[in-house]
Amino acid sequence: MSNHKAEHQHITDYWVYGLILVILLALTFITVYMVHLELAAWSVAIALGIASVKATIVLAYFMHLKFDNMLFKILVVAVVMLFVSFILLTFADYLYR
Amino acid sequence: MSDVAIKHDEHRDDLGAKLGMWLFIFTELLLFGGLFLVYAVYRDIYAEDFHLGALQLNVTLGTLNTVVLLISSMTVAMSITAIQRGNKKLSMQLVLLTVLLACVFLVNKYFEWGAKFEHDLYPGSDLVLQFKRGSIIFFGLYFFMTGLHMFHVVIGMVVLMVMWFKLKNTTINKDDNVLLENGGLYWHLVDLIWIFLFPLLYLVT
Amino acid sequence: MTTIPYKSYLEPQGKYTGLLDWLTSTDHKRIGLMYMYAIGIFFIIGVLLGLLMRIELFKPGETIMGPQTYNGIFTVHGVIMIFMVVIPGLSAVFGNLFMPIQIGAKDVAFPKLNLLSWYIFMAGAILAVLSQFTGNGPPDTGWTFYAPYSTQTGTNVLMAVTAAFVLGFSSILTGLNFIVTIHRMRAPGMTWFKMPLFPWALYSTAWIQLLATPIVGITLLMLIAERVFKIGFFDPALGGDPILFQHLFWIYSHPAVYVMILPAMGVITEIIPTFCQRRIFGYKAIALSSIAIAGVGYLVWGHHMYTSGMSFTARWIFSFLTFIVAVPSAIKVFNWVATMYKGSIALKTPFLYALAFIFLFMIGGLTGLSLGSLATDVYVHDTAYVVAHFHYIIFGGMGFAFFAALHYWFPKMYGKMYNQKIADIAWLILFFGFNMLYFPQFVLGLQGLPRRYYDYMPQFETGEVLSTIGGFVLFIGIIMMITNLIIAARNGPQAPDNPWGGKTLEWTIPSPPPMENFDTPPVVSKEPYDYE
Amino acid sequence: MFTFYDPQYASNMAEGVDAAFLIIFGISFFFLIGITAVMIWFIIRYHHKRHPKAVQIKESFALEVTWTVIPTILVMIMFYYGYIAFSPMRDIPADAMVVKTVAKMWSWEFEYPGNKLSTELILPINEPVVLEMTSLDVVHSLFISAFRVKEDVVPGTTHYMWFIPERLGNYEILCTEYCGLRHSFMESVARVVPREEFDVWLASVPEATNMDEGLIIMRQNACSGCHSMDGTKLVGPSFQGIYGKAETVLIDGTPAEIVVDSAYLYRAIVDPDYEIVEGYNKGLMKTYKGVIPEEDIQTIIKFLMTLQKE
Repeated sequence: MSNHKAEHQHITDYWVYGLILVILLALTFITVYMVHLELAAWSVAIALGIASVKATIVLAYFMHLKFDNMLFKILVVAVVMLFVSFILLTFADYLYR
Repeated sequence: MSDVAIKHDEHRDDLGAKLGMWLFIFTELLLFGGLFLVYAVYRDIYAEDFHLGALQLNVTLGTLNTVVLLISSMTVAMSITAIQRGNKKLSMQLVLLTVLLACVFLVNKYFEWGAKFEHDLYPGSDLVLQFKRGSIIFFGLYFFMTGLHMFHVVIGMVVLMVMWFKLKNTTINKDDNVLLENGGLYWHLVDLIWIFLFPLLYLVT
Repeated sequence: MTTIPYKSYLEPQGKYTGLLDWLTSTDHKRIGLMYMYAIGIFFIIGVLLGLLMRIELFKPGETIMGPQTYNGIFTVHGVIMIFMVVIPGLSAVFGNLFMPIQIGAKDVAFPKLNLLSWYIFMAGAILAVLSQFTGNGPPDTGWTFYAPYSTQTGTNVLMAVTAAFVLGFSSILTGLNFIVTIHRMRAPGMTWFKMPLFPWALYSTAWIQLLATPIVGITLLMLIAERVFKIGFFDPALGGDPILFQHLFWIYSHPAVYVMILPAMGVITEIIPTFCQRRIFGYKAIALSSIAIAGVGYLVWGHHMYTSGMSFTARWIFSFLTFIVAVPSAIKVFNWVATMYKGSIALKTPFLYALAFIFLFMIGGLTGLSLGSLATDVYVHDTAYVVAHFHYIIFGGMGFAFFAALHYWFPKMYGKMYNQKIADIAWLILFFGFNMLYFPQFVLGLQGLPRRYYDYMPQFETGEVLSTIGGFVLFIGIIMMITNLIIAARNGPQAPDNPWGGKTLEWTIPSPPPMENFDTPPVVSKEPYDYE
Repeated sequence: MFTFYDPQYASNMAEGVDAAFLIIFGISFFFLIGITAVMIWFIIRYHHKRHPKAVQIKESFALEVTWTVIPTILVMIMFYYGYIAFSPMRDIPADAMVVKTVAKMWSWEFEYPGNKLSTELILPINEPVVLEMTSLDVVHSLFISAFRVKEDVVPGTTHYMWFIPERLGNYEILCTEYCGLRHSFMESVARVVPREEFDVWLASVPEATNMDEGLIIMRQNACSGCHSMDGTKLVGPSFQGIYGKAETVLIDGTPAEIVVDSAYLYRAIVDPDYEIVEGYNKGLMKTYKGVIPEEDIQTIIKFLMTLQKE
């Protein structure tokens, strides 16, 4: 049984969080602005793409994934892939009805 | 479920506690994942109605709430830095600030939902039941998804308040702060879900 | 026998006495036993309900009950057996009892959470039982709660669905606990590939519990919302799609089959080397096939829906993936049989159950192939053939593995030995009764008898009569087995620490184990099934 | 059970399905019997009395690969046969006769070209037929076991099923998706007849024109699933001689004596749970207020008044 009391702790500086927030806010406003651009078919993809970027940033910095154990990164990727396969298989039904 | 990870016996295992929290987050993600799947299917079937439904929603309020949640995510992340540097007072203030921002979110939501109810736009109302099928589903999903998310906001606030008290009586301190990290993780989850809910519900074109 | 006196986990631990001593205990072994007693009671209720159905089906037309009662009974039988017996069965009972010991840990990672899971389980179970006696009569939807029937029927569906939701929550927490335990609490020196195969199976299972259950959770929540707020997720009159309900339901409920069968395979993998006194053949193949089954098992839910009106593309993709998932199960069977080769076989009760498991599981699995194939499934889908198939997997597989585990670990759990002769006779009766009960269902299905039928045409009578008689034989076997074990637990002779010559860690400690499991934390250097 | 020995299958789908079955069963039997025999042989041969010392054998990578690859190939063969026998079922010919099929609790209705309605499926032999199926209430499933066809009938959408009946005779139509109280009674029959006979039947004056208008409306709403016209007790009271009958009903559990009049019949249709005839259960019938137009309800009541005891 390993005790990880003395595990190296990564401490993130305040300014990093500030910067991340600025980026996230900027992305939010871009998404809202996009809606008025009438990009039709692309707008959903772009909106979801930006949301995914935002989510990745939150996961990496706010949730410390970037500095954490490798295991967590693998698991997050695996869970996302699992969810994507649920979507794909379900749409194998709905798109070809 | 933050006390999932509480374990202060002789075998303190921060990594194990964090793993437990992440696993719990996965279940939450898939819980909403199921909803996103339902959303995706009905959006595919009723693209037009979803667009018309989204026009009924208040983008300004939605954007405002997104900003509020993003800021609150930052403050809770900062509170961890604060306690890691031994600044108990600042950490407590930041947690409290996060809770306050959560309150702002809820108040905002209250006005948003309130306006919908005023216009009889709620599931099962006589008005909604006369809508086209896609719109019935859209409003159903809107209330169900934001409702479930709101429920998580409330749970998150309780968790954060627990964190605040634990900071106060130094159960969480400079050397032992995995609990606060886990509480923070939960709050980020709430934010993470909203990041997807917002464009899906408010910005459908 | 240990020379120093010790206090076993069965003895009072102070602080509280009697029942309260158990109800407040966070010890993994005690929680395991508490699950076992609860599940045992639910199992007997489920069996009795099954018998009532068998009596009703003894002859065509009304025998002992009306159709509404019958529909309620098969729903309750399904809900109890699936959500309260087979899903928690092996992992919550024997996983709790022995997984921590097998990996050399003192307890699970979060003992309090473990106890909480038990309480949540009991809360869900009580709700499920209450749903029978309150409201507008017992739910009559079948355990699958298919919409829109489940959103329209006036019976007490809401409470039963809530119960299933709560039970799912308990399952998630157990899975979470086990994953962290296996990641973080293994004894020093126990690398992943030195871990016994039962924990490996539980590890795969735990991931399914963790990642699949939320989907059914949200589905049931939507069903509740639909009934209460008229949201119309699945009601076509309000724009919903009933087939989407089936997708969501089976995204969980198919992997749930693996929640039942993977730990069963794990148990069999423990028992075979012990009674052959031989190292398991293909350790890595068995360990990795568990992971493979868990992984691919997520992607085959659509094979429950070949006739639902899914797109042709989806139908053949699901059929293809279904056939893929058959392979790792076959690998396990081959490895089990290969382990018997040049062993030194002792035909003791647990091993007999393991043999029965392999045989019945093979029948269940092989008949599953004709259900995975597109053309043949169209013919037998939703007929008695499916009923036979899944009872062979769930009862013949998971059930017999449970009995195998019970007889294997009984001496360790109670420190007492049961009468092996009576246990063997009970095994024989169970085996014959089981086949007599379920085999005719294959034939009935091929003759075209749909499932969930209250009444049937005269050409099906022979099969149904045989089946009913088999049901009673099986019941006698169950009673005999349980009575034998209860007598043994009370007055059986003292059991040695290692009655079967097992090599995993639980056989190195006294029977019954002390509260702390190990006096000194074990250090592992050898492989788990090292009989050199 | 099987028609393996009978060269004439009942439909064009049967041969492929049965062939796929035979292949899967053949392989399965081989493995079941083989593995069981090997297992029993090992138990006898290596019983500890005969073989007191076990031999510790290392794993064999070659063997693991062998018994991974061979089953994989075999299951792919099974998949292939299942696929080729199934794909014709989804390949609906354009020239097939269309029969609109409506499922409801708990009966089937078939509508032929020319609006001819029937509760039985009458089919000309050797001619393709496509069933356009929909449901009025919950999910049902249409199953004709002799034809080896089955497809769910889902409310809100239309599903298709096609086949060519190839043998004269009567075949059971059953519902295989659990649909409530009388699920096991939801049956009909497929009659495969020569073309000429079919034409005569189709040309015969449609029953519909002879029917009372009230009865037509009742048929459309599947009343007969629960209420018989011949006195048989089903889920709900029989309609036979219902008008003017004295009944004991329960209003919120309190018994009351009433005589069935048109006001009562109206209440029973729009608020069925209000008065429950003794011996029947609450909650089984939903309100038809708004489902059946007001004037149609009156037509039904007029029709019910004519149903006298025979």
